[in-house]
Parts: sequence; structure tokens; C-alpha cells
Amino acid sequence: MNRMIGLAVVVVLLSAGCSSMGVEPWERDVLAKDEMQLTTDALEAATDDHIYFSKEASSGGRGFGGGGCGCN
Amino acid sequence: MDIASSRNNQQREIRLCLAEDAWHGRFRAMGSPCELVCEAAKRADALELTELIAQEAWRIEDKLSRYLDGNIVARINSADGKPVGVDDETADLLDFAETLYELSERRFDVTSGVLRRVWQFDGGDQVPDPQSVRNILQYVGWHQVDWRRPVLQMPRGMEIDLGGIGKEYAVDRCASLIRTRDGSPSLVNFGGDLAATETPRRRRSWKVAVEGDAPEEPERMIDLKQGALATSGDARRFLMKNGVRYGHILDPVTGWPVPDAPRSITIAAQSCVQAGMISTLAMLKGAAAETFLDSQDVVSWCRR
Amino acid sequence: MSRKEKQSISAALAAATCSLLGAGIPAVVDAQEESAWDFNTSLLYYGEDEDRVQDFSVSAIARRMFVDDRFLTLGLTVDGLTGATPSGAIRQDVAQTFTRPSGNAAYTVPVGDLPLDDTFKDTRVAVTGGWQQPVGDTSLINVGASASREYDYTHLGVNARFATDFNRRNTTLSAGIALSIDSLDPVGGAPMPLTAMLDVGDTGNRMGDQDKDVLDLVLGVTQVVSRDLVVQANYSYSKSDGYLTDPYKILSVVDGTTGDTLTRSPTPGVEGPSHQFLFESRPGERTKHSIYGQAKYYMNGKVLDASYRYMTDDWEIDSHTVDLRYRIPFGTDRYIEPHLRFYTQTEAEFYQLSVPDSQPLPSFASSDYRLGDFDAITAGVKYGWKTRNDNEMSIRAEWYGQSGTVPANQIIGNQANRDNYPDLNAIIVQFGYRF
Amino acid sequence: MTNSLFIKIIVIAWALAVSPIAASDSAPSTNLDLSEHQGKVIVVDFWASWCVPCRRSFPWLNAMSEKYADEGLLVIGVNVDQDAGSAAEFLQNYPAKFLIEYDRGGNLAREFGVQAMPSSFVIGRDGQIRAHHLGFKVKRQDEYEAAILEALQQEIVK
Repeated sequence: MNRMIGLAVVVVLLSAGCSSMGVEPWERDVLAKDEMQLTTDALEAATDDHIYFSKEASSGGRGFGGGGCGCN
Repeated sequence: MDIASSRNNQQREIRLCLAEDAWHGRFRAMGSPCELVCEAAKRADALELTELIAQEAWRIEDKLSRYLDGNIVARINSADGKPVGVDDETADLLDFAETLYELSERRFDVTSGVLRRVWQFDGGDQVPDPQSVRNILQYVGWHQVDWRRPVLQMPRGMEIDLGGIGKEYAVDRCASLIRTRDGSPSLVNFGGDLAATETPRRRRSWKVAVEGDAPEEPERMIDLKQGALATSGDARRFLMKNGVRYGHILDPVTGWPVPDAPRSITIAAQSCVQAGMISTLAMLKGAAAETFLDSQDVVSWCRR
Repeated sequence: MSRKEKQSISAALAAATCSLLGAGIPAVVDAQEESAWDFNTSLLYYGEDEDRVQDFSVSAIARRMFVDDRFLTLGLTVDGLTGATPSGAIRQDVAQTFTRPSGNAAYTVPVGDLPLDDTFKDTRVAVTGGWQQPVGDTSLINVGASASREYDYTHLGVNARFATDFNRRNTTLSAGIALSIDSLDPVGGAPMPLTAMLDVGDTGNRMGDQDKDVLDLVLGVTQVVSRDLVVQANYSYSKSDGYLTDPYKILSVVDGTTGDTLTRSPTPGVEGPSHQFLFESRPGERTKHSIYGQAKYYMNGKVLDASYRYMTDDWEIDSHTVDLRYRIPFGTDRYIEPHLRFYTQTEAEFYQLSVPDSQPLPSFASSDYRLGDFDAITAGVKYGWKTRNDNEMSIRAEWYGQSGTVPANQIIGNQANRDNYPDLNAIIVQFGYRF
Repeated sequence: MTNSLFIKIIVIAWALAVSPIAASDSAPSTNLDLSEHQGKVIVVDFWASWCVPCRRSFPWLNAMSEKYADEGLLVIGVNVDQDAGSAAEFLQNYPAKFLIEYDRGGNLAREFGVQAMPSSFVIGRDGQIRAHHLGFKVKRQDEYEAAILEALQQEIVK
């Protein structure tokens, strides 16, 4: 339980510390590039998630944990 | 032809019954009893079609009613002289209204609704004085409206009312909805303005009764195979003063009822909108209504 | 007015009516918009060494853009899996015979070999659908559904996500929920946990279909830090309920002193296991928490993508994952992207290599290598280029290796001389085409 | 953001652009000289080559520019790209039939308080901001157009 609270605090701190950061709306040329999106290739990300979901005890994090078995 | 809104949504219910070999789905919209006569075999199909057209009729009612706040008509009428952008469907209706204004030589005018402020056709004898008619006339006239699709702007105090087109438009929209759904042969009847989706299969034609103006007058039976019917004129809406009968068709140019207009005109045409507009245009011709109708290639019934 | 002119009124009216009714309610279409559909397709080969799992997979995501940034996304994946996978039993100095999961046949593993279940063959079809649209000027909503089917497993899921921007769109907060309802129908029926592997034809310990429900919640914040740097932090909660056991995994029952698997004799005239094995057992609940952080940093055309994930769960598995990608462009429309991934996890509290007969049977036990203590490394490279008609192609090749250890206190007698943890080496080759 | 703040911003923009001192200044705010167009209604649309909704807005801006040119509408697309190349490429794909100005340093965008890309400001004949919108939604084109028409009809308040 303590560990959960710890995680929540980290997330809250991250978001609170952010209010003054950032760029002007017209300065987003680099951020608008395809390669700067958090997920550049949805299919590759889904493939990796599925492989590691099948081979390791952890899953998700980036998004949802992913379903299906495809185990072993 | 006013679109009177049933604000109370509880009135929005559908009844369905089987009579004379066809399903009759009934509901109220636009201030009129509405009916779908449908040759569907199954009750569920008839109900589905009735629900479909009732939703469409109510949608149009909500959109065009001048009694509802917040719809596009209210936004235009409360713009206070400012320009208002309108959606595509409303723009189509306004384009149509503009065409009719030109075709009718300014007699068909969606801005003429404000004349109702001085004219109340309740069968009484309250004929307004000429000065108050002149005063209100400054707020009438489509030529004062700046309509540049999709933006409409009109002087403060003016109002538009699409009720003169709305019901016929709704009938045609509903008929074409049923056609695109491949529904069974149906007749869409909104308060006497009606359209057939196709020729009926179980009988030779759709039997349509046009009510007489007075109880002693017989109904007029019309056989409709295809197309649409619309009727203008309402014997119950008039004023009587000093032996002069003032019919409810107002001439937006003079602000006074059209003299010698027929009591009712029924038109058969391809679409309900066409039928309705021709009957309205004929009404506005007054004494020349029949001459006008003769010159047009339409099937008409005129009552004097 | 002449008769002819008057007649033109009904003709003009007919034309006007036609344009009023013919139009219906037109969809607003903007001809300047880019092509409405785009497709992302891929071919994947995943192969493990020593005749273990091989997977060929074909996937496609189709996305349709509607007016004003609304999107429909449809996805399809078809997987063909073959090969063998460690059953969970330990190596022996003699040959070992096992009953197949179906219960209809037996197979024998040679002396000293890692017991693999080679009956593994499956086709998986998975579909997804999603809708995304803006809400107001600064928010976004996503809803989706997913389903997949393999011969012994069915998955159905729904998900929704809401994201809203603050601070001139430099900060995005998001919250998502996903629910899935899965059902398992293992070959030969799901075995009762911690019961013995029986002779061929004996179905005395098999059960019917099993269910598993999963609830996932994700809370995230994305922050633009500077013109070149964007970071994301997520907290995820995942709760699984139901049948979480792997119906095909077993444990060897061993002598408490020698560590050798105890033998047994099948009923005369019937094939059956040569040694004593128990089907594994896992708790019916699992709660996972993870935090995930990602940074994308643009350096003069090159992009560093670094992420870290910490996961902990109530099976006492803790894991750390670091993922690094570095995209280096060259020429006008080519790039090369090395990829490194490090993963480490601790073993589940009920992980055990084997079951000693000298000790009382625990409630839960599994020797599934994926619940053990192991490290994994992925190393690879991706090469991408633009085709002449501005479509994108890419190919990546990666090596994935797992290397695990069994806790020293679980190793009994002769087990110390054997290789107990089934290390894994796999290659991943994926070809992608976007158009 | 209130109208009065916008007025101030416009005054600054104007002063920088119009005054000879500002013109000889080493860091002029912008090349955009709104005073040349006094008495017109001006749509100032901030756009960038990397901005997807900007692609949608160009056909509409073209249409407005043509439709209301005679009534005194001037559309100015202010490009905020850092390098001229990407703007030029964008304009090849999405040609503009209106005036394009460049604001590399984002000075004008800052003075207008631009919150998102694209951002459009309708400046009345009297130089005051009459309307503005963030982003560009095809479904709201009629509203945007109504705002322009309204500004076109406003008399200069003396």
C-alpha cells in the first residue's frame, strides 16, 4: 500500500512541476514531426507489447496491458 | 402550415394500428396529426418506419420551429441585425425561399410572418387599422435580407419563418427516407400534405380524402398512385367584418389579405414541396388563381 | 405575362425543389484534405532457437480520417504459431515420458534434455476497432473494442480514454480504462491445480471452460518541456481475476534429498507418464501497479526515445524495463534506428523449480520460466525509408535473449549439476509498409 | 483575453510597423504594416507548415478572400515557420490566394497572444479585434464567416 502512495505522489509531483514549462504555440515545428510522437509506429508498438506480454511477467505501462493470450 | 411545436416531449408518442389492410402509424408533429400508411407485412417493420419518419419530422420541427429557443431560426431572429452563419440544410431552404420569392414576384416571402402581429385569423372581426399594417410592413421583405450563403443578415426587427416550407419539406424528406430504406409502399401524410413512396401493391391507388370546408360539404376523394398532394387554404382561418370575408392568405407587398383568394386549392405534383408551393403561389394570385393554375401543367382542385 | 413565361414557373419550381430535396443532408467534404484512409501494415517473423516457438504474423491498421480530426481505426492481426515450449518439468538423467495436454497420447523426452511440450500449434486472429474525436477545443476522447480468438482462448475487450490539454497545450492529462473478459477452453480441459499428470485416456482431473477478467486503469501526464523535449509519465493499475494458471504447465515431483524426479508406472497396457508431475497452480487474483516514464529528445535531426517502466505486483514480482531507441536520419528520407532494451524481473513468490516430496504441498506453485528470476536483453536495428510515392517502408531485425537463475535454496541434490533455467534466444524480423 | 488587451497589442504592432523609429530599429516587430490597409477588415491568420488543420483552413481563407474582396476584406496569412523552405513547400501543395507574411521570430504571434495553431483574428475597419478563433473546424466555417461579415458591416467608430 505504501508503495502505491509513493507512485501516486511521483505522478502528482510530475504534473505539478510542469505548469510553467513548455513552448509557444508557434514553436511546435519539431514536436509536430512524426518521429517526435510518443508512439511513432503503433503497429510495431503493438507487436512488441504482444511479444513481451507473452514472454515476460510484466505488461502495459505505455498504454493498456493488452489482452489475449498467445502465451508460451 | 405553421410549424407549431409540441414542446412537451411527452406528446411525442407513436401509435400504430392495422386498418383496411395497411398499418397506420400516427404521431403529432408541426402542429398537425401525422400519419404513415404502410403496406408492411409485419408490425415491427411498420413500427420501425413510423419511428424513422417521426424522428425526422421531430428533428425538422425542432430545427425550424419559431417557437423554440436556441434553434437556427431563433438564432437568426434574435441576431439583432448581426450576420448569422447557417448550416447546409438551412442554407438549402433559404436558397429555395429566395427562388420562390423571385418566382412569385415578391408574394412568397419567408419574412412575412411578422404580419401575424397585427392579423389574427381567429374567425373574429378584429381587422387591424391600416396604419398599424403600414408600420409592420417595414419589417417585411426578403429584398431587405442580405443572404450570402452560408451567412444571413437582416435588419433588426425582421424575422424569418420557414414554416411555409417546413411541413412539405418534411413530407418529402420522410418519403425519400422510406425509399432509401427500401420500405414497403407507404403514404406519408402530415396534416393533409402528403406523398406516396410508390404505387400501392394491395390496391390500385392510395385513396385520399380531402376534407370539405364546411360540414355539409362532401369530402373530395382523390386516387393517388404516385407523387404528392398539398392543400392550401383553411376555411376556419378568416376574419369577417362588415360582411367582408378576409382570408388568411396575406400579401406581403400590401400587408392585407389577398382579395378573392379561393378557399382552398389542392395540387398534385411530383413532390409535396412542389405541390405546396404551387398551391400557395396560386392562392397569392387571388382572383387569378384558376387562370394561373390552368397555365401550369399541374393537376389541381380549386374550391371557391 | 405570356403563357409561356407562366409555365416556366412550375419548371423553375421543379428545378429549385430538386436542389432542395436532392441534396438531402450533405456531408461536408473538403477536397483539400489528404487521402481519407491510411494503412499501416506489417509482416513479422519471431523465432526461438532449439525448435521452440516460431510465429509468423500479418497485421494491418487502417485509419479513416473524417472531417475535423475525427478518426476511425480498424486493426487486424493473424498469427500462426508453431513449435515447442518448456513444460516446466526439469531435466533428468533418464528419458522422461509425458502425457500430452490433450490426454490422448504420450511423448518422450531424451536423456538430459529440457522437457518441451511440442504440441504447440495455434492460429490467432485479433481485431480491434476505435473511434477518436475532439471534445471542445482542447480535449480528446477515444473509445475502442477488441476481440481475439485462438483455438483455446477467446478475448473480448472494451476501452476508453480521455485526454485534455492545459497550459497552451504543453501539458496533457489523460485517463483511460479498459475491461477485458477472456475465456479459456484448454485442449483436453483445464486440469485441476496441483493434481498429478495421469495416464493417457484418464480425464479424472480435467475441468471445463475457465474465465479471466482484467481491469486496467491508466493515468498519464504528457509534458512538453522545450522545443526539443517531450516527456510522459503514466501510472497503471491492472487487476486480473479468475483463472490465471497456465493449463499446460507442470512441475516435477522430486526426491527431497537427491532432487531427482520420482518415477511412477503407468497402468499396464496404457501409455502414461514415467515420472511424477503436477499441474501448476496460481492465485486467482493478481494486482499490478506500474509507473512508466518516457522522454523523446530531438537532437539536430536525431531523436532519442528513452523509456523506463517499474512494475510491482502482489505475486511479488518486481520488474524494471529500460528501452532506448536512437533514430539517425541520413540522406533526405532514410533513417537507421538502433534499439536496446533491458529487462529484469524477480521471481513470483510461488515460483519453484520442483516440488520435493518431503515437504507439504503448497497452495500455489509454478515453475513457468516466465515467473522466474531472469534478465532479458533486446538488441536490434531498424532501417526505414520513403518510397518514390512518399510511402514509408521499414525493416527491423532484433535479437532477444533471456537468461535466468533459480534461487540457490530451491536447488536440491543432483539438480545442482544440471542446467535448470531454460534460457531463451529469439530473433525478431519485421517488415513494415505504410501507405 | 479581453478586447482591450488586444487593442493595446494592435497599437503596439502598429506603432512598431508604422513609426520611422521602429522601422529603423534593429529588431522590428514585423514587416507587417497594417496601417497600409486602414479602413479595411483584415483577417490575420497565423499558420505553420507543420500544422494539420492549417491545410483545411486554406481553401476557406481563399474563398473568403475572393468573396469579400470588393467589400474591403483583406486576408493575411502570417507564417510562423522557422525556415522558409517548409512554408514554400506547404504553399505549393495548398496555394494561397491571399497575402502571406512571415513572422519567423514569432513576435507578432506573441503580440496577438496566439494560443494555438492556426489562430485567426478578425480586425475591424477601426483596427480593433472583432473576433478570433482557435484551430479550424470545417463544421464551424459558417460561424467564422458570419464574424467576418459582421466586421465588414461595422462602421468606424469615431
